Amino acid sequence: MSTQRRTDIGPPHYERFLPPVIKANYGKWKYHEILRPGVMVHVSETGDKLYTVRAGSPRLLSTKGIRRFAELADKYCDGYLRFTSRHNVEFLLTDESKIEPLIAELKAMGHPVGGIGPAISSIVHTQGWVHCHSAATDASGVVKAVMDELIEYFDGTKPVPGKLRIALACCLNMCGAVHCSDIAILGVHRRPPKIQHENLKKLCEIPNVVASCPTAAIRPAEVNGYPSVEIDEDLCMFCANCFSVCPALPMADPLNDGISIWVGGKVSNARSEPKFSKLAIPFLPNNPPRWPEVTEAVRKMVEVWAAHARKYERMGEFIDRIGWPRFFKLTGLEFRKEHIDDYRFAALSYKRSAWLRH
Amino acid sequence: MSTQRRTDIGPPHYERFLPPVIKANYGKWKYHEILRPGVMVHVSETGDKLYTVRAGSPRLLSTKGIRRFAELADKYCDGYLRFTSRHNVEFLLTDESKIEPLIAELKAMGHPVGGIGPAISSIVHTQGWVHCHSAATDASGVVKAVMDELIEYFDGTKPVPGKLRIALACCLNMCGAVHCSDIAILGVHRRPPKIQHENLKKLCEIPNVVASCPTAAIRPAEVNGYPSVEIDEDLCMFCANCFSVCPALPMADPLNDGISIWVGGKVSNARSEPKFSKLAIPFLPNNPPRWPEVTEAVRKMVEVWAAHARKYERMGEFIDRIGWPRFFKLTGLEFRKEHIDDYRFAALSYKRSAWLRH
Amino acid sequence: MAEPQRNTPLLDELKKGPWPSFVTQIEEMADAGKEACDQLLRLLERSYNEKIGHWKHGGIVGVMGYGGGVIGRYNDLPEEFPAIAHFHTMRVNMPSGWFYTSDALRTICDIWDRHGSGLTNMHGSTGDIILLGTTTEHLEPCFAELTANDFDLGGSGSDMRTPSCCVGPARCEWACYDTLALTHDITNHFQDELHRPAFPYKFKIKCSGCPNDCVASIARADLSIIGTWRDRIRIDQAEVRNYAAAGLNIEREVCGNCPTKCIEWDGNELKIDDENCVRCMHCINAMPKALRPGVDTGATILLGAKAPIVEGAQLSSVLVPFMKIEPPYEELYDLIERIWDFWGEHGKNRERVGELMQRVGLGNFLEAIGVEPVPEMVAYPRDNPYIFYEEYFVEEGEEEEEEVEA
Amino acid sequence: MAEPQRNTPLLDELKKGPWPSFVTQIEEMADAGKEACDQLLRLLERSYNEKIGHWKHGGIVGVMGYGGGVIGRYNDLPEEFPAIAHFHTMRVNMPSGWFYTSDALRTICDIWDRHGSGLTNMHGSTGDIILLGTTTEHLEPCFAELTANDFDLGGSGSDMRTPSCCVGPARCEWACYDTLALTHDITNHFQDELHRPAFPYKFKIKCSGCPNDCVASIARADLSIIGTWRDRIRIDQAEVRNYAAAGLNIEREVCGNCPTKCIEWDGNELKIDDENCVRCMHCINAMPKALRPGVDTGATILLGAKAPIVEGAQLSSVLVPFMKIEPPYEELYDLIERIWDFWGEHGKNRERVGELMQRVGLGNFLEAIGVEPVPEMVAYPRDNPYIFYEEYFVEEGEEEEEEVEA
Ligand code: SRM
Ligand code: SRM
Ligand code: SRM
Ligand code: SRM
Ligand code: SF4
Ligand code: SF4
Ligand code: SF4
Ligand code: SF4
Ligand code: SF4
Ligand code: SF4
Ligand code: SF4
Ligand code: SF4
Repeated sequence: MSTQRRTDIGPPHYERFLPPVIKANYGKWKYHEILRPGVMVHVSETGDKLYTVRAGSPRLLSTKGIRRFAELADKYCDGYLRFTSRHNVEFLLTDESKIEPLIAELKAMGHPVGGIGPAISSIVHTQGWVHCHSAATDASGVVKAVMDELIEYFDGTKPVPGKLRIALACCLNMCGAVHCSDIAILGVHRRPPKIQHENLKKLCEIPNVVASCPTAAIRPAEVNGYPSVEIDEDLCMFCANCFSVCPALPMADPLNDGISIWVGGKVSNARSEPKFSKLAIPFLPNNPPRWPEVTEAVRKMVEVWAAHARKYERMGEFIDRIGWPRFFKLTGLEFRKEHIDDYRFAALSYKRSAWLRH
Repeated sequence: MSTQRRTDIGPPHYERFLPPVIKANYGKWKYHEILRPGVMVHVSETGDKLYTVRAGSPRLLSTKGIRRFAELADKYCDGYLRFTSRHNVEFLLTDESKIEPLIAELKAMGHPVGGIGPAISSIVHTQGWVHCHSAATDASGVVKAVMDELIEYFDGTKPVPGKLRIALACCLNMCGAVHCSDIAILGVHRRPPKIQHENLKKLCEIPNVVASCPTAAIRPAEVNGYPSVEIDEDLCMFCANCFSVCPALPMADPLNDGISIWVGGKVSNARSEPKFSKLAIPFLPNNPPRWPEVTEAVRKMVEVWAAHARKYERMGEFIDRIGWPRFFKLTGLEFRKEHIDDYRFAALSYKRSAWLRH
Repeated sequence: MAEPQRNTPLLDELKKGPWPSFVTQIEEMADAGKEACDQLLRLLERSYNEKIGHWKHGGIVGVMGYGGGVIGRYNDLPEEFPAIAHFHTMRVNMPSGWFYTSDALRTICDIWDRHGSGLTNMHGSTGDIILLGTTTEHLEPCFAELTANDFDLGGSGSDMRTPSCCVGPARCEWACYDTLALTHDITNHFQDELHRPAFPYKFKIKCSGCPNDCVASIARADLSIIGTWRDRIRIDQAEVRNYAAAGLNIEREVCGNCPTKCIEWDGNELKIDDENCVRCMHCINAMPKALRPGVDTGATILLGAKAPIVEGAQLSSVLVPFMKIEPPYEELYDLIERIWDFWGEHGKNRERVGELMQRVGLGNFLEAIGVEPVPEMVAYPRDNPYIFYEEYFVEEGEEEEEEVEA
Repeated sequence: MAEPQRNTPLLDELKKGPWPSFVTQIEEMADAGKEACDQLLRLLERSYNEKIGHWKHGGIVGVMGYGGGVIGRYNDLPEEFPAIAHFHTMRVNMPSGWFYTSDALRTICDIWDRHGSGLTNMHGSTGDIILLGTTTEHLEPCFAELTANDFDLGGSGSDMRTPSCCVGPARCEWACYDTLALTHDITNHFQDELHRPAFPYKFKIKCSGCPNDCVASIARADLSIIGTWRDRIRIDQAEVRNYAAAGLNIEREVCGNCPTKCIEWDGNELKIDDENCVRCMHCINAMPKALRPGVDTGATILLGAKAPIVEGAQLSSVLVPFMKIEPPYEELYDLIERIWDFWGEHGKNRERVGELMQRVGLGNFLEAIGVEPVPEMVAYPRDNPYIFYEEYFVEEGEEEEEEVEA
């Protein structure tokens, strides 16, 4: 063992992990075709072919689970595999005849194959109650419940018009980057922070706490003879930024935490420019272990989209075409005050034309 | 003469001024046709026809000028005429044979006939140096110079793809409502107010003055032992709101006042939603009596639009289709820091996609 | 002539050219002996030379009992230009739709020749007849003569401004409600609000008969009343075919420009999916002989447009997607009054109603004026998660009550 | 087993159903003797019952010499759940494109079985290999083993975060630059910035090979590097006809979805007006066998995306419309350093670079980092008249100098 401590070496070079077919055809791919749900082939200018089989993963993997993937890779594709930007696992084959047996084995292990092309892929998500201090809901549990509900849209049993990307974040920090997803599931706190005056004086710097609040709801105050803060609850919009800088201002609250649903965001530049997701449902309760209100709401939106959208049309493009009022009608959602923006750019979200469907 | 003072009687009832053909066909019009530049016919469900001849007016009319219109109306249409929302005058005829002689007489008097349909109509404008204390440029003079330049687009000599609406306002108050015009000519001050400390103490309430500044550039200060204000010139964006509430803060300045040009706004809901005009040229000098830099800039933009836009396409729709970079290229305009928004909704004006023409 | 010779070479330039000249208009009054006009020309020539205006802030002048309708104006060189030392304008409320008879115009001219400069704007950009330039002592007699002839002053200052409207059913086949009647009625119904400024700032109303919005109401009126229809566009298929025969490329120029692509043309029949039509007017504009708005007509009510000072320009936004517009207009007036009440109470000095709406948020604003939120009011729902949930639950046993209004 | 029996009925529900279950993954580690996993399950069950999490703010823990890469985590019931009283995560920098061999994965598993819970995320949403749950004393030895096997930590805190990229030229025919090479190079070039937080806040870089943006860089990276091309889309007309023959409605589904309507299909030949093509990718996506990006490729550089905290979410916006992306990437690194310099000097604590850009204004920001403004940077020029003209003239004789910097 070296006594010299190694640091700043960066990640291992990716070339070490590329299968020979990729090394030989790097940058020379010519086109691809989707062969069946979850399976595609990339064809090179050289004529070489690379088969990809994509399988769903819970993302939270044990080393045992990873080892199982490694074994499958050894068995079917010389040990080469990768993960996708949405946490799926991909096996990289050159031998077409191994596709079917690999799929069979994956399915047997409980890993559905799919998510390629027009389909619903895995849910990008976050830590939730498994690891984060900030969570207003769980992550993995909600994801599991929703994916169970939508499995047929992942594995190709039910066709859809285009890609549909779901993301989940367990608090407004939005680590799941839900702000540009076709459907976003977002944990929300709805009660202003409960001030732990005792802890606050030990753990937090009052000027920082005061400065952290974007709505200036927090003011310095003396409590029981000690310096602390007070909060104008009318001004709180539950961003939890104060909690991020001061642990003595917990936001989590079983009675008030829950989930909001957002729709119509996208990232790609295809056809329409990237867009933010917009509020569909301000609040649904946390109802573990299966969050039925949430799965039901998501399913309903997916169904409306699947039934009415045109080929290629992402959720947001579909809504732009039919208009928000009609989307609310089709999905049976209620439009409430909460849907009307009142933050910085709110004015631009008002309907500033006479374009209306009557 | 009555001794009872009449007040609050409101305007005379419009019915008193409607020609018989309108009274008979009020609300029954079926369609219209443009017969030639500046002339249209409206046909009623009853079969009745109403001919309209539209002529340009300087808007600033003397009673002599108005009496001349009245005489023409007597001669050709039983005394019935109206003005339009863009200050043109319209003669309302039932006898088709009188159209030509009326036009001939109008032209002889120096009133061009046109502005109907796809055409440039008169310029909605304001007071300028003729009457207002706030003006950064003249109104009527610039309008006259520009319309002289564009006359062929008014009278139909040169065809255009759609309507083009020009407006002028002599200061940021925008009485000409230039904020939604295809081309907007806007007088701008570019020097912070010069404080008249002597007058200020007499004429203005300091707290009001301080509060009037949207950028908080104005602070109370003691000057020569008297209360007055001081201005942080770096923060001034020349809105003149302080001057509106306090005459002792004049903005007008011969060296720095001038004109900015804005493009691509519209009001109608046709095809695309109403939009604001966007900055094309941050500054052109005041160069009376004919403002050649301004007329030249406007002409150039009109020419580019007339040459490249598709049928019906308003200036803003045309630019949306070809993209702003191309519009700048075609018109030879320079893109500068000033074009980049830095006010409230600036962030939404940044190009937030990879959609680029290279 | 004892007066110094008028010498206005710069202005003289503006008498040339094809567009009718305002200089000529002023000059003929000057030549006819209106001293004010002569001095105005010379003052203006000076402005053209110096590139600066010579008018000062107006003081408070007006007619008895009215708080608006007159704009006071003084020049800053009164010694040199005494005839226009005072040069106030009077805003005279025009008739709906700017219709006149030659007699009515001559009546105004007669009065103004007697009491003012003889110069006007036909019209001001709010719509008034602008009588341009008189002195304080002429205001009251001029007003008396105007009212004697059934003309009254329009608005200025922090009041309801003179409402205006498009030509509407008087000459336009697309008018979805009677813009002239409504405008006349509003103006009379709210005479007090028009003449006695008591609002936080100005309030403008403009009435357009259809979404073409020929009075630019969506850009220039605090309250924009824009005609529309709820049923189907009326189609005369034979006339559509005539347009096609006459060379109109219906596929490209009509269907291709429909924002929701809800029209189809198969070369023989035009089909409109009216459920998806957003009433933009384009197809109707393009084929006026063949298409017409439906018959179940009314208006969309929008609120908040204004010029930029000081929070930035605004377009009006939808407040009521569809309202029937019929006398006695109770629903509309009731709405207007609720808006004024809230604005009167909560608007800051010089805060337009649209700015107030933005400041308190559309949601709160609706609540305050008693209007239910509907998705038609927004282009899109909020995209940020900063929701002010207004209530929260507390555990039993916590100090607070069960459901707290935060 | 001296331990109380695990009783997790709610979590057990989540072992059912077709989607692979995270509960199963945790459980098998618990069953294999990982006490931390057992306690994690029980703690989680408690959260499911109580509807609240049980984790506290992390303290500052890490490996020697690094300021990031480890997220400290403690539970709030340490007595009851001592095995996860500490439960820190280690963020391990993944290889570009998330490619692995089975051996490499097993190496990581071996290390993590020795030093942690045996739980991971493959991957975190920034892209790291997340090793989920260990105690403070294991951090350093785990790190030593990782580096011995050529793995290093990724970012956390106010540093450059682990850059990530799409699969790019390794498997995608549309990659307009080598996303894997660039990502690897950036990561190594800026090791110090990755490991030693010295910025005002986090800084993320994501590299997508084309405008499909398969790593969501425009939404989730402060610096988004999105491949594109300057020349013409390559067309194989025979393959276009094949798509048509196979039933693709090219007119409607390809041309009809082109945002600038710059493609035409006459049933035989596909024509693209490349001057008006905005490189949206749709036509290429729809017909991958027939169409390909051009050959003069590079990338658009965009800046500023972030989640909402605290000034609202942002998408990145164009900074450099087109840049060639080739080693040694000098132009890019130089740009990045100028951005960091300005941000480092002027950014407030916890202010993302995109927020800084908004706060000072894009125009000033460009000036500060030495980039010329071009119209490609805006969706539209300003629509408000509040221009900060930076200089004004003064008369000769006035106190100030001729041309003053205001
Ligand atoms: C493997 C992966 C990249 C990676 O490095 O991991 C990838 C791979 C491909 N993407 Fe992607 N995309 C991947 C994430 C994304 C993302 C990011 C995300 O989802 O968070 C996006 C942006 C999504 C969005 O807009 O919100 C994305 C938007 C696209 C698009 C544009 C789709 C659209 O219509 O908007 C295409 C084109 C298409 O599918 O026609 C595309 C096309 C492709 C192609 C066909 C590219 C190619 O020729 O190889 C690849 C397989 C297609 C597929 O999955 O349907 N890829 N792709 C990612 C797979 C994620 C997964 O497991 O599901
Ligand atoms: C007379 C007038 C109303 C009035 O009460 O005074 C009027 C009258 C008509 N307008 Fe208008 N519009 C009038 C100001 C406007 C304005 C307001 C303005 O310019 O400030 C607009 C909004 C302009 C904008 O969007 O910035 C306006 C947008 C339209 C449109 C939509 C044009 C478009 O393509 O965007 C139409 C439809 C058309 O022309 O096809 C229209 C159509 C018409 C029709 C054809 C309606 C009809 O069937 O009678 C009338 C004559 C057509 C014409 O002038 O070309 N009118 N029209 C106004 C004449 C102004 C003038 O002297 O030029
Ligand atoms: C006469 C007129 C211009 C014209 O030549 O047509 C005019 C003239 C003045 N306007 Fe205006 N405005 C006139 C229509 C408008 C319009 C257009 C409209 O009404 O459709 C607007 C834009 C729409 C709006 O209301 O926002 C307009 C927006 C302003 C503003 C900015 C208001 C804002 O909220 O941004 C001011 C500033 C103020 O109120 O202090 C203003 C202020 C003024 C004052 C009173 C100057 C002042 O600051 O005290 C001007 C008196 C000039 C003079 O010496 O006669 N004027 N003003 C128009 C009224 C004539 C009429 O009654 O028919
Ligand atoms: C682990 C991870 C979620 C996951 O399960 O995948 C994560 C977890 C945390 N994020 Fe995150 N973020 C993670 C990706 C993201 C992303 C997505 C991305 O990078 O593409 C975002 C949105 C993009 C962005 O950066 O804006 C994100 C936006 C935030 C924010 C809000 C930042 C903002 O400017 O709005 C915070 C709050 C903060 O920094 O104080 C945050 C803070 C946190 C903290 C450190 C909680 C905190 O306030 O201290 C979380 C630690 C959880 C834990 O206990 O492990 N995390 N975070 C992701 C990192 C894994 C990895 O390295 O691969
Ligand atoms: S979204 Fe919030 S709760 Fe979830 S991992 Fe990120 S910071 Fe933690
Ligand atoms: S949660 Fe946000 S808005 Fe509420 S007090 Fe804390 S920082 Fe302020
Ligand atoms: S735009 Fe300005 S200068 Fe012109 S009339 Fe209106 S307030 Fe006066
Ligand atoms: S002009 Fe406007 S920005 Fe400048 S000092 Fe006056 S109020 Fe302030
Ligand atoms: S707004 Fe409509 S109804 Fe009124 S004149 Fe214009 S086109 Fe006709
Ligand atoms: S009115 Fe406009 S939206 Fe409606 S069918 Fe005609 S073009 Fe389409
Ligand atoms: S971003 Fe483009 S280059 Fe990269 S994987 Fe996706 S489609 Fe391929
Ligand atoms: S890439 Fe997009 S913009 Fe360019 S031609 Fe294809 S569809 Fe049109």
